[in-house]
Order: sequence, then structure tokens, then C-alpha cells
Amino acid sequence: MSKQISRRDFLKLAGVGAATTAVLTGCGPASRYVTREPYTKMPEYNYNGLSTFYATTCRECAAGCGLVVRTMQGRAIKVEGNVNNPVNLGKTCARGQATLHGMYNPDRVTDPIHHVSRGSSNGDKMDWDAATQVVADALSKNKPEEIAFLMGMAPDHLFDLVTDLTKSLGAPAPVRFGALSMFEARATLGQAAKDVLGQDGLPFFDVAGSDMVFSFGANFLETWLSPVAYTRNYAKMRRGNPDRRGYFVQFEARMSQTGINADEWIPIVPGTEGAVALAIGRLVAEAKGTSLPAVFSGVDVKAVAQDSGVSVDTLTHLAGLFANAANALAIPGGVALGQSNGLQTAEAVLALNAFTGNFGKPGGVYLSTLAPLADQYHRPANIKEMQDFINTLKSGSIKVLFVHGVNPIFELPKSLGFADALAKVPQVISFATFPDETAMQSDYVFPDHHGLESWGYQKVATGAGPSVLSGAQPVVSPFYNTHATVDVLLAAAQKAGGALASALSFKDEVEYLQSKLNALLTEADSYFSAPEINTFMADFQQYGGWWKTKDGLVAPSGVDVLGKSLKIDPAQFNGSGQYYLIPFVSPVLGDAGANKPWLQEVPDPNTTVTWNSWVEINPATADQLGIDNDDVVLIKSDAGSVEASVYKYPAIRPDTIAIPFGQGHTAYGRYAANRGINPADLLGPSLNGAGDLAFAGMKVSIEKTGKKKVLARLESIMGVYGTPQN
Amino acid sequence: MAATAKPIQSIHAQEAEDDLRENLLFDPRPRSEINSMVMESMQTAGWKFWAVTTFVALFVLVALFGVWIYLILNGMGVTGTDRPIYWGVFLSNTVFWIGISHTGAFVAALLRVIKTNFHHAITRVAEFMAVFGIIQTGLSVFFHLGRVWRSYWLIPFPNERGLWPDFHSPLSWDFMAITTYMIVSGLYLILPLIPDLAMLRDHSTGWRKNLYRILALGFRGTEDEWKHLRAAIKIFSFAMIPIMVSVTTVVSWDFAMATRPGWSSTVFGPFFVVGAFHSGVAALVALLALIRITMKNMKYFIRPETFDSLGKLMLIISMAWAYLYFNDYIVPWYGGTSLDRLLLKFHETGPFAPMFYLMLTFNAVIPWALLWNKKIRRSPWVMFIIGLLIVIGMWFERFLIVPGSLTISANPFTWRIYQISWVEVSLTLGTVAFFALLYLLASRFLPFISPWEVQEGQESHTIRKVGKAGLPSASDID
Amino acid sequence: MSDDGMTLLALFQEVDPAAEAVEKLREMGVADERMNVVSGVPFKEEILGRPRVRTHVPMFALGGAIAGFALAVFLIWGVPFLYPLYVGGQPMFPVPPLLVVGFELIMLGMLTATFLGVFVDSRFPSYEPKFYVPEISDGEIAVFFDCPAGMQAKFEKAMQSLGAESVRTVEAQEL
Amino acid sequence: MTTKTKIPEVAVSQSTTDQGKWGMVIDQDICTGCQACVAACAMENNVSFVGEDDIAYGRGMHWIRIERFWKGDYPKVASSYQPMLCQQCGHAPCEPVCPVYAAVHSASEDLNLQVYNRCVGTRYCANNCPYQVRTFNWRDYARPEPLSNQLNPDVTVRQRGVMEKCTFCIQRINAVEDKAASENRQINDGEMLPACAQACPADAITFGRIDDPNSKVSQKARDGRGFMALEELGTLPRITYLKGGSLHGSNG
Repeated sequence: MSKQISRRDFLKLAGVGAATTAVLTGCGPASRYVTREPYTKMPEYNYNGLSTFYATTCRECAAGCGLVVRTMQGRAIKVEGNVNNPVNLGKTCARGQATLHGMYNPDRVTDPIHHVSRGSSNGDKMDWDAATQVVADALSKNKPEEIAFLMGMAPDHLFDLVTDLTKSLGAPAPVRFGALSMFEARATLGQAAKDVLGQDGLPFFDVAGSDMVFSFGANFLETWLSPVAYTRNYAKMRRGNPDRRGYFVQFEARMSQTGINADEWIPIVPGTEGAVALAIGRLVAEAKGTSLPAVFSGVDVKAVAQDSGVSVDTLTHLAGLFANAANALAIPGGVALGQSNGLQTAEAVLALNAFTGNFGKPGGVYLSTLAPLADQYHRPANIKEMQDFINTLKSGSIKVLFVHGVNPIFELPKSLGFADALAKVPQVISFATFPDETAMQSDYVFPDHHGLESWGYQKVATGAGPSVLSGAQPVVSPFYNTHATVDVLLAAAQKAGGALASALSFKDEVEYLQSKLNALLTEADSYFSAPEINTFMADFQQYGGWWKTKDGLVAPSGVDVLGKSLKIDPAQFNGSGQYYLIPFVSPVLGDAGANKPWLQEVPDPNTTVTWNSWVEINPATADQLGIDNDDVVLIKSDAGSVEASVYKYPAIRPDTIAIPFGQGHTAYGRYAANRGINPADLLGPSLNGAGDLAFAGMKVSIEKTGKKKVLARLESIMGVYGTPQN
Repeated sequence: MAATAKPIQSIHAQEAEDDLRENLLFDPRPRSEINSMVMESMQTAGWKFWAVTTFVALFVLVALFGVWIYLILNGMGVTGTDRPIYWGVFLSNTVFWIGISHTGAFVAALLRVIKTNFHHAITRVAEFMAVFGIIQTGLSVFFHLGRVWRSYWLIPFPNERGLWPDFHSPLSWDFMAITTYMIVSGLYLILPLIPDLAMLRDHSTGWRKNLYRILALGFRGTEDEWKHLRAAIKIFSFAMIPIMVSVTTVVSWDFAMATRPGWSSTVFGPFFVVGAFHSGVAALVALLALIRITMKNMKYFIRPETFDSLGKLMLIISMAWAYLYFNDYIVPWYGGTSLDRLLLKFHETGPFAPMFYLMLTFNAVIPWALLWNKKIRRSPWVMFIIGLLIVIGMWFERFLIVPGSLTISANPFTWRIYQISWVEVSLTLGTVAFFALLYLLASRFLPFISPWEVQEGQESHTIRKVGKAGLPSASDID
Repeated sequence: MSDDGMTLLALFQEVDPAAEAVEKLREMGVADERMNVVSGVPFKEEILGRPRVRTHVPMFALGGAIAGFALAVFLIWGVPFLYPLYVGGQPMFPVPPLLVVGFELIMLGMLTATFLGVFVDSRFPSYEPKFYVPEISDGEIAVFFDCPAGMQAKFEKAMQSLGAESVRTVEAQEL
Repeated sequence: MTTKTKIPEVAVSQSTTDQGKWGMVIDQDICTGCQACVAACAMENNVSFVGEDDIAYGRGMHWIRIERFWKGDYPKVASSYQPMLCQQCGHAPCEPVCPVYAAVHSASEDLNLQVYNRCVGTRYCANNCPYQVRTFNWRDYARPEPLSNQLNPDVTVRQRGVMEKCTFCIQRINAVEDKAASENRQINDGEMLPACAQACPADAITFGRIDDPNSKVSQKARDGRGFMALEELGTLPRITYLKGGSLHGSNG
């Protein structure tokens, strides 16, 4: 274990003994040292053996949970939640805990490299001046409309900088995309909120205050929108009120981790969620004896029961529950919206809420608080906008593409053809921290710091009552020769000169941050106030962000949806196979957790499988097809085919199969590469009403391949399922 | 000894007498002839013997010590053990070898104590089996330890940090019991050997003479020496019987003390003792048959008569074993917890089912079907086969008890099924080869037959004429 | 044996003539201490009419047993006293483990002491010259006795008359 | 023989109390099975990852795992999550069977201790544990550089051949006790949190002094829904589980 420590490591490990660890910022001639503020007022010297805690923000997903990282002698040891941050109130999820296995991952991009040829893993190292020059030339030498930025959903301060940069340059605005937003169908939620709640924005479902939650496909305890916040609220719903225990029903074809926590699981035919919601609305109206609103009038309960596979008396039983509940709440989510009729489903479910009049009430539907520094909620691009972006790339009009914080080759379905579009772009510059697929296909990789080594802020879109800006500061000095992308862009802007230089005349990232944070000095009822920016910046770093003390949830004005007649057209499924396909985001890996060894080792909650992908098939169907556990089957859809090991999963409809998303990388480090399969290969380009991908709208065929691949389960098949098999 | 044609009326008497002559003790030879026969069996070794010995020695070097070092360097991960099967083949080997080893000493001691008329030729082979078997037991225990380079902490020696082993643990009792048995069986081999070494000292030349002169410790055979020696052998013989029972019981308590379904049963003590005896006698019979076939002059010492008597013993013991196995089976079957019953069903229908049924046939069905017949009992070849089958059957039984029963633990989430790994197969065969190697080497240096005991037996057994028939009479001459 | 006369050896094939010879020698005035019967096979003293030999081996055995039990008591009750660690639900000074380890160590003590007893009693290992002839291990019974000076012929004749195979003077020789 | 000073804090007479000192309550009704505790425990206690083949053969090193059993058949199939970790039993079956005092009971903390450097790897303790929550270092599992930077300096890194298990984050208990002692005050209720309790988004894991009747964990343990895993074996576990509602179908 004790490796001979190189001199450079020794310096790092010894931890610079300055009062508070000083950090070199910027990389141009004007670089200067900026002191960091430890989390609580620690003794001013860094004892050996005493750990120092720094507050920062988790960048494993876009929820923006606050973290407090314990460091000792310049090494980050343990990540904990930031108790004061209203998003997670001191708690973290599995991905947040494993973020250190990302920072200290053995396969990180260590230096700026220039790929001799795209796709080849060898690239010759460059120094940062040359790298900045490349970026400067790309910005100055190309015409503004020939420059394109493709960003991930975090961090927001980089997105704001790129927005300012493109505005001052006159280039098209940066496009934001994330696989999580694709599987959560955020555009559909936003559009439905506009149609039903009267305002564009991300709805916030107050699960904590509700005593009857009907969730139509929303996996809000896994990776949906802000998982830690929703898990906290779920716990409040169950045990928050001593004399009332919330009741929770989940409507989905495949029982997800959220489904296992439900009191009742309704195995519904995919695509019929909207119809079922309307049927329940009608039955609730009949149960309450009020007049039947127009929106529910056109629905025939028997026909809905026939299509959806949910018997009439179950529907009446559910309607009874919904009617008698004090604060009933219906949530449209994930799989339900990933159908061709996804938008109508969302509107039908929101109509159900409108009927019980729980808009803007505890246990009802709100619009998420507007984040600080944000004029209005900017949602990430939906698949329609991504298709347009891909077409512009294909048209060859884009000469240089900058990519940061997103891995579209892996995250986007292959049928959209992003890879070929990338080939058409003469120069691709990636700022990836890890050697993922898109970084491998780019000409240059100028690696950004890891999330815990960088500055910044994240505007919290949803999950917290008050308006929250989660702040980030480096908890350790950067481990490799990486530079913050904001610094690189600022330096490039100076080199490029002209309007760009004058618009972005910030010495370094911290000064840029301070220019943004200036606006918050004068905000009313803020968590801490400071007379001027330097004191504010110190508190901002020490508390790990800035947030208001009072809730800012917006009570929706509501459009008279009950008067409208809402027709749910049956969901279209393309593909000749006879099984519905449910791709779901792995609750453990999320969209980018595959390269962290300990995340691969953490078992999937439902199947306890680790380190690989699997396909869940109902045991009855499997027996019919003569398939057994660990048999490898070929799954074919219109768009492609994959091979995966079978897991006979008892809680899934016989006509449905499910595959987790998160594995199947071809690059991205030793723990992720060539492990498992990517269900996105099966998805076609069909969209739903709001421009989101109808990812659950595929029908696939299953064929035996005769091969066998043992799944690494933590459970024992014999102990849990009774068959004497290992 | 084909019976020659005789007049009818006295045929019975003569036939009876010829049968009697079958027994070694009633077919005496002069001591010098016995000595030379034993010496000859020790010294003559063709190239075939040395070829086999070197092959076995090489196999032991590679398959035992080489693979053991590989195991130590790579950790227990290379074996088939996992959660919840923390004890694998090495533990069942330990129980298997301690069974064979114990019966060696037990047979030698018991038959001496009850003064049978067939043990005189076979006590030395049995004592060798005891010593060589306990060496394999020790090895198997060390294979099984996760950090074998720290296992000296099991020894209760005073050290500067005042750390002592925990004697609440059955493993500490085990350590005590196996060490005791190792020392005691060694001494029990040496004591009767001293007179034979004196004989060898007198009859050999060159480097052998010097070797035996040193080993014989100056023994002459004066009355004092014989008196002390025979007193000691009497004490040893009486003490070995309870030791054998206690050490096997302590080994069985490693399993009986654990709160695992299938293990925590009160019948494990006697069950393991009888199991040890069953496999031991079978192994002894197989060894004797092998020695009789391969070594010179052994046909005179190891006779069909010996196999006949041992065969009867095997029949009785296999019934006892079957009884105790049934006892250990019916109690959980009838009143056990659901896990116990599931374990029984797992044995009968799970992946180890063939091994389960083979065990029953080898250990009980075959012995009962064959060993009642005198002709079968007297033929060394058939007895060799039956012995070998019982030894294999008992190994299966130990395999089913240790890794076979660990599949079902109190927590169903962690049940796994044991898969043996090449490392364990290699080390198991390694111990068998090492056992054989020790025998091969011993046959060159130490007599397999104890001439003084044979002569002593022959002197104290004569044929007395009663009426027309010659009847065996035994006098308590020694 | 004695230093003034010489030591004679009479070899016999069978037990009975040997017993007669011992009887005869005793009559001819050879004291029991002066005589020594060495045989390849153990014979009880009464068979050869020899005085009873006292052996201390059982005493050694008893001493060894007590030492073993003392060690067991130290291990089972002394160790928890020296290194007091509480282990799940078990009393600090248990009795049953004492019986188990006690029996083992009693047996160990007894049998090792017995073994040592044989060595001590027979004064093994001793490699100085002794009265011995190789034929003994071939089943002969050898009677060594001191013969006062000049009486050698008389003894020889007596022995041959009783069927001794050979009678000769013998010196202590390396074994 | 130099005179050895007796270890003062170990009083031979003090046996473990039946109810114990440190304890935990896990509310299965709000545990959503999100595995945050599994990841947090591994990061805090330097637990090594073993890779696909060793997990497939049942050699996971997880100190805490979420167990999921099914009840009923499709479509009326239900399940629930039960986090399973070392119960720090009062009468631990794993302690008496260790021949080298590697599995012992701490008289001062009333916890089941696993002494890594004393263990010789007989694995009898793991055999005897009814909950099967002890994990064994079958090999020296690789930890490629620079992952070793993340190692927690307060927790030993274990070698192959050594048994390990959940210790209720004994390093945190010691740190909190030292802090309280240096400020000569009692430990406040809730000040000591193991890594799993601190990370659990649903706050399903409550930890504290179960010998103090008005600590949060004692009050929760007295909840009508409380039960102990395999209580009938008499191992006196220190973890009380609160039965989840969903296993009983409708809300009554």
C-alpha cells in the first residue's frame, strides 16, 4: 500500500501551511492568491490530525445539494451534507457520497491534450498557454454564428458566463442538455405547468403536506428533479405527522424503487396513465356527488379499465381513497410522460389536482421558487431542440463546438445521429474532467477541475422552499494540471481582444463570481447580509451558498382546465416487437456514476445487481420463452439491438421489460468502459407533444442467444426466490 | 494351504486344525526367520519403488507446498469459500484426516487392551497411520487459516503485551486437543519401536547400523527395560481410547457449538467418533491390503484371517455409523426448525444430492451387503475396494457436513452454494500424496511389522489337544 | 558385573531350559543381583523365577497428570484473570471448558511423563559398552552371571547339561 | 517480569448490560432503499470494493446492505427494504468462538469490537453470526492510485485474511467522547451520528444512547411498531427496526 510518494504529491499531501489554504486562480499573468474560508471558524493554523471542513456544492447532478467536505492535510476524506443548505438539510444521496471516487479516480484527464486523431486515446500534452491560445483563436477567428456551445445542467455560473460571452460575441446562445432531464421529461412538465398552472416553470409537488399521493410513473425517490429533497418530504409524509400516515399509490408498469415504497402498486399498461387519471377524476366527482367537470365528462371508465389493465373496482377503490383524502396530490412523472401522449397525460394528472383544488395549498402543487440571479426558469433543451442543434451541426455551418459537463454521444439515443453530426464540425473542444466518449471524439480536451476543486454556484431549480443559490469553493487544491473553464474562457477573451475582452474584463473566476453575487447584497430577508462584496464572498464560501429565509413557492393562478375537454389519444408505440420497453435511470449510478468504483459496487435497490446491466422480465413470461436467470437475450427495437442478462423480476407486467440506463460506456475510465449495455441504443427519435423524447414508447422483441452471463447479485437467488441456484 | 485328502472320521478335526493354522499366531516361525523376513521387506527396493517415490515426492512438492504458498500470497479468495460458506474443503479434510489418524492409534490401543488374536501384525501400520494422518490434519488446519503467518497467536505463551488466546473458543480446545494427540500418537509409535530398532541395530551394517544404534537408545531387552516398556505401553493403550474419543469430540464441537442449522446438534460428538472409527478402519484395511500386495514377505504376516476379523469390525462400525447418521437426520426432520428441514431437502435435492446418495451407499449399503460373507471378508482385493469406497464415502459425509451445510444460514439473503476451486482440489490430493509419501519413506527405514510383538503373540498362543481336536489356547504370557 | 571373576553367558533357545538354568545358578550360589536375563521377547519375572522388578512408570504418569491439570486450570481460569476480556454472554471463569481442556492436558501430561518415565527408569539413551550379544534379538534368551574365579568349567558343564546352546565368557562390548 | 499496569478502564466485574449503551432505530416505513447509507459507510470506513466476479460469488465487503424480500405474486406483489448491519449484540455468538480474542465485547462502549490486527482468519465468528453481517478480506483488493488519497486516517485499512464488520463508526464515537471529555460535559443526544445515519436522506436511521430513557433513539425504540431482527436467538441486538406500513397492504 505504501507507494513511494513523489515530490509533487508530498507537497500536496503536506498541505500548504498558510493560514487558510491559498489557491492559485486564473492562469494569465494576473494570477493572484485568494484565501478560502473554512466552514466554521477553525483555529487559524492547520493542525496535523485535525480535519478542516469546507462547504461546497455537489455536482453529481443538477439538484445543487450543499456539501461539507472533511479534509485533512490537503486530502478530501469524507463528504457530508451541508446542514444549513435548504435543498438537502445535511443529507446526501449515494451519488453525492461517492463523488470523492470521481475526484481521486485513477482515470482522469490530467493535462490539456490535443488528440492526434479523433477517437484515439493517445494525445500529446499541451501547456495551458497554448490551450488558451487555441480557445482564443477559435473565438476570434470564426464568425460568431459559426461558434456553438453545448453545456450540461451544472454548473450555472459557467452557463451564465457562456451566455454573457455568446451575447457579447453575437454567437447563438449555449444549449443545455442532460440525460436526467431527458428521462424526467422536464419540457413536458414545464409545458403542462404552462397549460394547467398558468405559468411556465417547474412544478413543485409538496409531498410532505399530502396524506394521499398518487404518482403516475414519477420515480421521485430515485433520481427525479431533486431526489434528496423529495426523499425528505416523503419521510415527512409518512411519519412527519404523528397522527396521520400518508398513503401512497404508484402507477407504473414496472415497480421501481419508488414503487416498492408504495402502499399500492398499480401495474398499468404503459401509455394509459392519462386515461386512468381522467377515469379516477370522473369517479371522484361521482363519489363526491359534485357536478362532473367537462374535462372528465368524455371518459368511459369501462373502456379505460379495458385498455389500462386496471379493473373497474380498483379504479373505484382508488377514487374513493382520493376523494376522502384531506390533501390529495397527483404527480405526473418520468415514464408516464415519455410516451407520445405524454403532454396530455401530464395535463390530465394536473387536472386531477385542479379538481381537488390543491393548487398553492400545503400538500398540493406549487411552482418552484425562482432561484436567485435568475429572471425566470430556464429549462434544459428537450430532444426537439437537440434535433435542431444536431441538424445545425450537420449543416456544417458550425466551425467550432465547445462541450462542457455533458456526454451526448453516450446520453443521446444513437438514432438522433449526434456522432455523425460531430464529425461534420471541424473543431471540437471539450472541457471534460473524465475521458468520456464525447471527449474522446473531440480534437482538444482542456480539462476542467473536478466539482470539488472548483468555484461557482448552482441556481437551485426545485426542491427547496426558499430561493437557494448553492455556492462552491475548492475543498482541496486541484489534484492534476487542470484549469477552471471559466478561467480559460476569460483568459481566451482577453487574448481575443476587442468587444469580447472589454465585456469580460475579469481578472479571474472569483472576480467574475463576485460581479454576479453583487446583486445579492441588497436582497431582502437573506440568510446572511454583508456590507460589501468581500465580506459577502467570505460568508458565501463559509456557508456554502446564499439563500433566503422565507419560502418562495409560487401559488399557481391556474387556468380553468376543468372546463376544457381533454382528449387523451392512445399512445403510439413504434417497433414490431410485442413487449413494451421501460428504460429507467439506474437509481444508484444516475447518468454519470459508472466510472466511480464504489457506485458500481453499490447494489441496485430492486435487483441487488452490481457492476453490470440486466433486463427485467416477468417470471411467467420468462418461463413461456424458456429463459432463465442469467441467460443472455437479444433485445431488438426499430432503432437498434442490445444483449443483456435476464433477471426474472416478479414486479413487472408480463408484457413489459425494463433495462437500467447508466452502463454501456465505450470509454469513461476502467470502471465504466465495456461494462453492461446502454438502453439508449434502442430508443427511436419519436417525440411527445412537448418535444421530449417518447423514450417509453418502444415495443421490442426478445430472442434467446443461448449464451449465459452470471449477474453479480448481492442477494441469493436460493434465499430470496427459493430455487437452489447460486 | 489346500486341505489334503484325509480319512473321513478325523477330517473335521484336521480341517479345524488347518483353519487354525491360518492364523498367524498358530503358524509360528523362529524369530530369526521373522527378523530376516522383516529386514528383507525393508531393504529390497527395485527402481520401480524409487520411481514411484520420486514421482509422489515431486507431486507433493508442487501440489501441496507450491500451491500452499500460492494460497498464502493470494489470500483465501482463490479457494471456493465465500459468505456464508466460510469453512470449506480444508475443514472437511481436517475432520477426514483426524478420523483416519485417530483410528490408527485407537485400533492399536483397543486391540492391545482386549488382547485379540489378530492385532499383533497390524499395530505398527496402524500407529504409522495415526502419526502420518495427524500431520495431514495439522497441514489442513493451516491451509484453512486466513492469516497463517499469525497463527502462532493460538499458542498460549507469555508475551510482553500480556495477550493470551481465548479458551472460551472451541478452536482453542481444538488446538489443545490436536497438539495433545499429535504428541501422544508420536510417543505411542516410538515406544513399541525401540525393541525393533535394537533388532535392526544388530542385523544391519554401514550407515544403517550407526543410525539404528543411535535410535535404539542402547536397548538390550533386560527384564527392567522390558518391564518399564510394557508398563508404559499398557498405560498408553488404556489412555489412547479416551483420548481418541475426546479429541474427535472436540473437533466435532467446532461445528456443534456453532448456532448454524444442521450443525448445532447434540449427537455430533458420538457421531464424529463413530464416523472417525468407520473411515479409519476402512483406511487401515485398504492400507493393509496394499502393503500385503506390494511389499515382500507380508503375505505371512497380513493374512486373510486379519481381513476377516477387521471385516467383522467394519460391519459393526458401519451399522453404528448408520444408526448415528439416522439419529442426526430424523431429529431435525421431525422437529427441527424450517431451516433445518430446508437443509435436509437441500442435501437430498440440491446440487450435492449425488454425493449424498453415494455417501449412503458407500458407507452403509455396500458394507452391509457384502461384509457378512466370510469369503468376501477374507479376500484382500475385495476388502481393499470396500475400504476405499468407505473412505471416499466418509469424505463425502464430511464435505456435506462442513461446506454442504453452511449454505443455509439464519439470514436467507446471503445463501450461496459452494463451488470447489482447483486450489482446494490440489491441496486435498496433496495431503493424500504426502500421506502416501510418508508411508513409502517409512517403509525403507522402519519395520512395518513388529517382530517382537509377533513372536510374543506366537509364544502366548498354542494349540491344545482336547480329545481329538486341536483347540486354540491363549495364555497371558505377556 | 563383579570385577574379581569373569562374566559368563549361557544362551538358551527355549524358556523352560532358561528357567531351569536360573534355578540351577541360584543353587550354585550365584546371587540374583549377579545374574541378568536378557531376551528378545518380554517374559514375566515369574516365568523365569526372577525377583519382581519395581517400575516407577505409573508414578511418573500420576505426576504428569497432575501437572497437566494444573496447566489446564491456569489456561482456563488464569488467562481471563491476566487478560480480562468479556466475550458474548459467556462467564469469565467457565467450568465446562475447564473439563474439556483439563482432560486433554491431563492425558498429555500423563503420557509424556510415562514416556519420560521409561527413559529415566531404563536410563536411556546409554551408549556405553554393555553385556549383549546380537543373537538375543534373534529370539535367544541370554543369561549373564558372574562366576567366581576358577569355577568357570563347573558352570559351563552345568549349563550344557541343562541344554544351553553355548556358554562362554563375554566382555561388555559396544552395542 | 516487569510489573504490568492493569488496563484501568477494563473492569472485570462489569458485564454488558442487557439493553446496551449505543443503539440504533431504523424506521422501515420511511427507508426508501436509496443505498445512501451503503455508499456513506464505505467512504467513511475505507471499505474496499471487490469487483464483479467476487460479488457474483458472494464476497461483497459491504458493512451495511439493504435486504429486499418479496411477498406475494404478481400482480399483488409487495416488498420492503431492511438495512442489515452488525447488531452489536449484547450476547454476541461471534465473540466466544474467536480463538485469539479478535472478536471481543468492549466493556466501556458495550459494543462488539473487531480487533483487525489480532485476527488470524479462522472465520468462525462469521460462521456463527446469524445475521451474516461480518465480511472477510478474501484477497488484498486493489485500490489503484490515487484512490488511496480518500482513505480515512482514523480507520485502519485491512489486509487480506482479516475479518471486518460495522463498528457503529467507533472512530466517531471516540472523537465525540474525546470532544465531550475535553469540554467536560456529557455527550449531547444526536451529537454522535454514524456515517449512515448522517447521510440517510429520509432520516430513517436514529442513533444514540439507548440506556438514556429520554434520548431520541430510546423514545423511538418504544414505538409500538418496534421489533428486533432474529430476537428469538437471544443475541440481545442493539438495533430496533420499526415495521414498515407498506408490507400490510392498505393503511388499515
